[in-house]
Amino acid sequence: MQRPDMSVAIAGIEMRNPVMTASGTFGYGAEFADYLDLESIGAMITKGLSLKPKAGNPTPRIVETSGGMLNAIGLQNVGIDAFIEQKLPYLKNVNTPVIANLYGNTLEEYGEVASRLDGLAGVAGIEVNISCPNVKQGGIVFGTDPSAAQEVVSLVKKNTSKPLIVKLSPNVTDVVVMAKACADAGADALSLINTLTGMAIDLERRRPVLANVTGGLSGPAIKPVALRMVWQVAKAVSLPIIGIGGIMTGRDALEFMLAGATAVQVGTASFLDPSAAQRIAREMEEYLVEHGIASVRSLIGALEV
Amino acid sequence: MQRPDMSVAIAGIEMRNPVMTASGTFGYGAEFADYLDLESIGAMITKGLSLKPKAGNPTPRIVETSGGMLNAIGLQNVGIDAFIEQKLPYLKNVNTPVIANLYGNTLEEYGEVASRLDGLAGVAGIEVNISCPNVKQGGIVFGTDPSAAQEVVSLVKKNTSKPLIVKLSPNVTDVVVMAKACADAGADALSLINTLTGMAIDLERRRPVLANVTGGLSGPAIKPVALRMVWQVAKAVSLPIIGIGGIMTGRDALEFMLAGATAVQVGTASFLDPSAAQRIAREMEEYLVEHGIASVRSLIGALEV
Amino acid sequence: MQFKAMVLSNVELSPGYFRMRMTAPQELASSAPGQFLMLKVNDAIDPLLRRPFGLFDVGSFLPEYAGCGAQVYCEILYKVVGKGTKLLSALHHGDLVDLLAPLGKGFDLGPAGEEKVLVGGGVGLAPLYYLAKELKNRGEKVRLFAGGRNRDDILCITEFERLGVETYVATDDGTLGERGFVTQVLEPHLAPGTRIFACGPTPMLNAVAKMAQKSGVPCQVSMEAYMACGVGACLGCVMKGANHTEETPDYRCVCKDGPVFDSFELQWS
Amino acid sequence: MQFKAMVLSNVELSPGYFRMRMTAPQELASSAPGQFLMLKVNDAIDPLLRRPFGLFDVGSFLPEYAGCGAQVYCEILYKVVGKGTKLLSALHHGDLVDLLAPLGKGFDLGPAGEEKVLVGGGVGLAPLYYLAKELKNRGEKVRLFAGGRNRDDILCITEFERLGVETYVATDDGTLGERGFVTQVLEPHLAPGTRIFACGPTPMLNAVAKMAQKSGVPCQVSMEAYMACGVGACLGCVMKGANHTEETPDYRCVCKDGPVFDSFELQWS
Ligand SMILES: Cc1cc2nc3c(=O)[nH]c(=O)nc-3n(C[C@H](O)[C@H](O)[C@H](O)COP(=O)(O)OP(=O)(O)OC[C@H]3O[C@@H](n4cnc5c(N)ncnc54)[C@H](O)[C@@H]3O)c2cc1C
Ligand SMILES: Cc1cc2nc3c(=O)[nH]c(=O)nc-3n(C[C@H](O)[C@H](O)[C@H](O)COP(=O)(O)OP(=O)(O)OC[C@H]3O[C@@H](n4cnc5c(N)ncnc54)[C@H](O)[C@@H]3O)c2cc1C
Ligand SMILES: Cc1cc2nc3c(=O)[nH]c(=O)nc-3n(C[C@H](O)[C@H](O)[C@H](O)COP(=O)(O)O)c2cc1C
Ligand SMILES: Cc1cc2nc3c(=O)[nH]c(=O)nc-3n(C[C@H](O)[C@H](O)[C@H](O)COP(=O)(O)O)c2cc1C
Ligand code: FES
Ligand code: FES
Repeated sequence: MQRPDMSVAIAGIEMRNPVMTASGTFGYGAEFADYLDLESIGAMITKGLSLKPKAGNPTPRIVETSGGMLNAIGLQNVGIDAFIEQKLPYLKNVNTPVIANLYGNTLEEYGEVASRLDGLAGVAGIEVNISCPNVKQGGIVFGTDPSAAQEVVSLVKKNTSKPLIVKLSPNVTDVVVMAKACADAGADALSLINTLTGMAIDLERRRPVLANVTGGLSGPAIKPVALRMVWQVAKAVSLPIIGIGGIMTGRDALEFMLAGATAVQVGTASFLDPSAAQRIAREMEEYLVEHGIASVRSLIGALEV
Repeated sequence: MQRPDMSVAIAGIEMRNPVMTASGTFGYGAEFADYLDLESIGAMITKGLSLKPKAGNPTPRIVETSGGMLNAIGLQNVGIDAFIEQKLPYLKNVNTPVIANLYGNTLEEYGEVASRLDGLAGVAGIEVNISCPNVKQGGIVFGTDPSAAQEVVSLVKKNTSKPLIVKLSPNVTDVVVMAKACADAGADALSLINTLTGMAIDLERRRPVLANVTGGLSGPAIKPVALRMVWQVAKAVSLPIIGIGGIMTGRDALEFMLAGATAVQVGTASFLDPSAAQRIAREMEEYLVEHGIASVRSLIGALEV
Repeated sequence: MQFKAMVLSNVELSPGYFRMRMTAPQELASSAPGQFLMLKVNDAIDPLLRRPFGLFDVGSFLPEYAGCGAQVYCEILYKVVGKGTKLLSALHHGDLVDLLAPLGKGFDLGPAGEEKVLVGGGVGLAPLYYLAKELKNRGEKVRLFAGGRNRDDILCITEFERLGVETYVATDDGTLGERGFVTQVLEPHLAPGTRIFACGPTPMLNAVAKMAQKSGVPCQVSMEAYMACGVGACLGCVMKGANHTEETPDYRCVCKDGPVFDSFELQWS
Repeated sequence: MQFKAMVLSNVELSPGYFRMRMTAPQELASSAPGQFLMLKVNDAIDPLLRRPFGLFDVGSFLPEYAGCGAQVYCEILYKVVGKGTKLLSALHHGDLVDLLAPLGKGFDLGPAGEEKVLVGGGVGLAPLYYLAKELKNRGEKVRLFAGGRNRDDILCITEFERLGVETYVATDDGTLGERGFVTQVLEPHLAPGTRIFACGPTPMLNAVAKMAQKSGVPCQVSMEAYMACGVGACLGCVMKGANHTEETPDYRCVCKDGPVFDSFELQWS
């Protein structure tokens, strides 16, 4: 049998396979170069970038929970200018699309960061994080209020000619409402989910484990919630969807595709296994071979309900 | 050292310790009598009761996920009359408060079920499930819309003289808004959280695993979300709170108390270990002994942030 | 009953099929064939839930070390299919597992003098060995019909024969016994005065139940369902009763009302 | 590098303290003392994350079985504190674990001719043995100051002495060596021409760092922090750099910029 066709495209971004690395879990790519072939994966998403460099939260910033982990990194990043100067040149030499994840502390910053990235070679698209639950001004309002989200997305859209992916928060009553608001405002694709807001307590010290008190829950624990939301949004919105949340194996990734995702992102899994993204892409391909499926695209939304 | 004082009270319901069994995970009590001493726990909550007997959802109804499980039982129950006739007599002979969990398919049914339970000996209080995510008419609207919740709670309050606990859904943008709405409508206590809505997919069959497509996620996976919500509500509302979500050990239970809970409910843990509720109460007491803490009540809300 | 059991042995009988013996408390000696146990493969939260297995055998032995009287054991026969059974297959002598047992309703052995017909598909054989042992103890005539995809799925035939059971084997590919479905081999043997006890994949049970009805032979089937509690509390494991309709639903708990049912109690497709 | 290692031995040295030897690829022979590894204790999702451990020793041995040339091993010395280390302590010869190694920045051994002063608190001793071995290989004079709460926390002193290291021990309760803090025993030995390498609980490192500054002695400390990735990607493991302020924050990654830092690089309380 011929090798199956693993390629997919998200809003014009052509990828050799559907496996992308999730923002904040893959550094700026180079950190993982010793562990996998960066040219074996579909796309890389950068750590969330802001206008100014950002120091992030005090420590502890991470804690393990049952089947998951909480993080409150606080969006520490080098800032958009340092990214362009120091990180992008390396990434340009890697033959894999790079998508810049960005956020702003204010509406205007979102626009500003987007415009700095516009026209920049080596950036295949942008992913707007309206959902980060850690920084007071940096996300939670935009991510949970449909009209605020609409404002952000419209503004970013005005400031970019690149494919625009909007990343949704799961901490909402109705994710479909948020998805539609972003679609209406001009998003070219949606990625979901970001982390669920959670908390861990140190019984002995009678204090929250995280200095930030709450953090974002990721990992296999959240997969059922993520699958549900991807399925809900895929039914309601016609944009391509990137499924994220607890993906550890090729089978997990394919389940997200059945639910309606065109591509997936691998986050926490890269901490357990730094070669996870490459392995997952390989496992997906093996599944297709075993089942005689010619193209991975035939699985998108193929769930029978 | 004297044995620590483990007793707590929720809206006038006196309990020998803070450990209650969660609705739907402990049957009608008798199922567990071989595995633990029903008189060793704080209180028992019945399976959700409706006006008429209810058959529940088609099967499969349950599936394991990473660190958790999904259920879509669909609120199968014997109905309020059969409960009173067949199940309550047994429970009356057990010297442990019994709290009836109830729900309605319509607003009126909530009122009707509550009034049938009113004045009934052997029922120490009622817990209103406004949050079950499985049955279209049976919860999700009441549980995610503050004014609908307010209506239900007000009506139930009119129809009962028993302590009224309202059980909140986690599938909302802001649980504090829901908590306040229920408090304003006359709730005497709040229990949280019910299950997070999730989904599992059978890759080979390309179908959802659950016949109902989506189900409620419970177990250790959701504990960080539950702890966060208990903490948020405890800060904002002055009612006593019952913490629920992934409690497996005495330490877990004590963490919920630090976050602001006066009592806790043990759900999924009883499936792994049918004696879980008794064990957890014992582990809590052991912790108090080891740390020289005289009363468990001194831990309620004792988190330092 | 909830108890800790020590693994005594855990042997691969055929590729992917294991037989595991564990210690058990005295009370388990009075369990009934067809009852099952729920086993927690480790004390972590992955896998989270207990796993149900039929009682393959219950008996007693005298430990070799001094100071210990006769000790009850129980056995399960299992197939490695997923995470839980994979972990189970790695357990060794001396490892501890947490058990709930005996659970559910076992087989009704029926009156003496009948011919007892046991029908097992693959690992569905598991509860039939304990049943055959009890029936032979009562001096009954017992035949076993065992089916599987290929010879690797046919287990413990010698053990059954050692009990004095007459055995018949069928495999889909003919690598052991007759080629074809076990039900084809079974059919000619059904006659008034026989009683069927069946366990295996649902399509097989379906066929057996129909055949039994046609022949007017009483038939009990042991069913499987996803389970969380095993004690009738979660209502996760229900099956449609014979009279189930959308309007007047009739669900039975496999863990509490079963796993053994009279075939006419259930709805067959 | 990511690789599967086979456990060669896993021995309890003192209550709750284990020394585990694992196979390693050739490349690990060129790791530096102070570097660490990240170990996945099983391939389940509980516990989810890898656990970091310092390299206690790296060397090579000749397996007894035929057909295999010299094989590199690495060792860790660990204390059972929680879920991960508990599972680790149950591993046996032949079990496989997944490792990332070597990670981070090791110790700068400094110029020859200095007196090297190693200070370890409890299991903080772990990376110092590999360090001592390297220093002694270079013919340096090495002293070890080991502290702990009681004698059970004092590990492998004989092993250090066998290398030719002069050892000093202090315990809080005086059950081994001098009674008191290891820093008290250390203080009189600090003088120009010495160089400190310290690993242990933060309060100890804090005291050592201050003492070193006062005496004008160069001092490297090996730090611990909660880690997810171990490769500088998640930014979970950061520590405040010396010039960190609320306004101009300066965070260092323990996994990538460390775990070994010059004491003046960090902010001490
Ligand atoms: C009453 C009863 C008796 C059984 N007796 C035996 C026996 O004697 N020998 C044997 O090999 N198997 C038996 N089974 C099936 C056995 O329980 C499953 O094969 C086993 O639980 C699979 O676990 P896993 O972790 O390897 O598979 P996974 O697929 O990883 O399990 C995931 C979940 O699905 C459940 N599950 C998967 N397959 C089944 C199934 N066929 N039936 C019920 N639940 C399932 C598991 O319990 C678990 O909750 C019995 C099942 C029941 C209900
Ligand atoms: C660079 C480095 C080197 C280390 N070297 C050693 C060593 O040689 N020997 C040794 O015994 N210990 C060492 N530790 C500490 C060791 O990593 C922890 O004791 C271990 O991770 C605890 O895991 P657990 O599952 O038993 O504990 P749990 O408390 O159940 O772990 C929960 C989580 O907290 C993290 N954690 C808990 N304690 C620590 C800690 N002290 N430092 C960092 N993370 C922690 C775990 O990694 C895990 O993610 C080192 C830590 C670091 C950062
Ligand atoms: C340590 C860490 C840092 C993260 N940082 C970001 C970020 O900067 N921007 C963002 O949009 N998402 C961020 N995320 C969320 C992930 O991209 C992803 O949405 C989430 O972790 C769920 O996927 P997973 O379960 O596969 O990890 C972060 C997640 C983790 C664990
Ligand atoms: C099988 C099952 C059935 C449940 N049925 C009900 C119910 O009838 N009414 C209700 O209010 N909650 C019900 N719940 C929710 C639990 O009471 C509890 O809120 C939830 O499981 C979270 O707690 P846990 O993580 O300890 O299980 C059910 C949960 C499970 C797992
Ligand atoms: S498994 Fe819970 S009712 Fe049967
Ligand atoms: S552990 Fe991830 S950056 Fe250090």
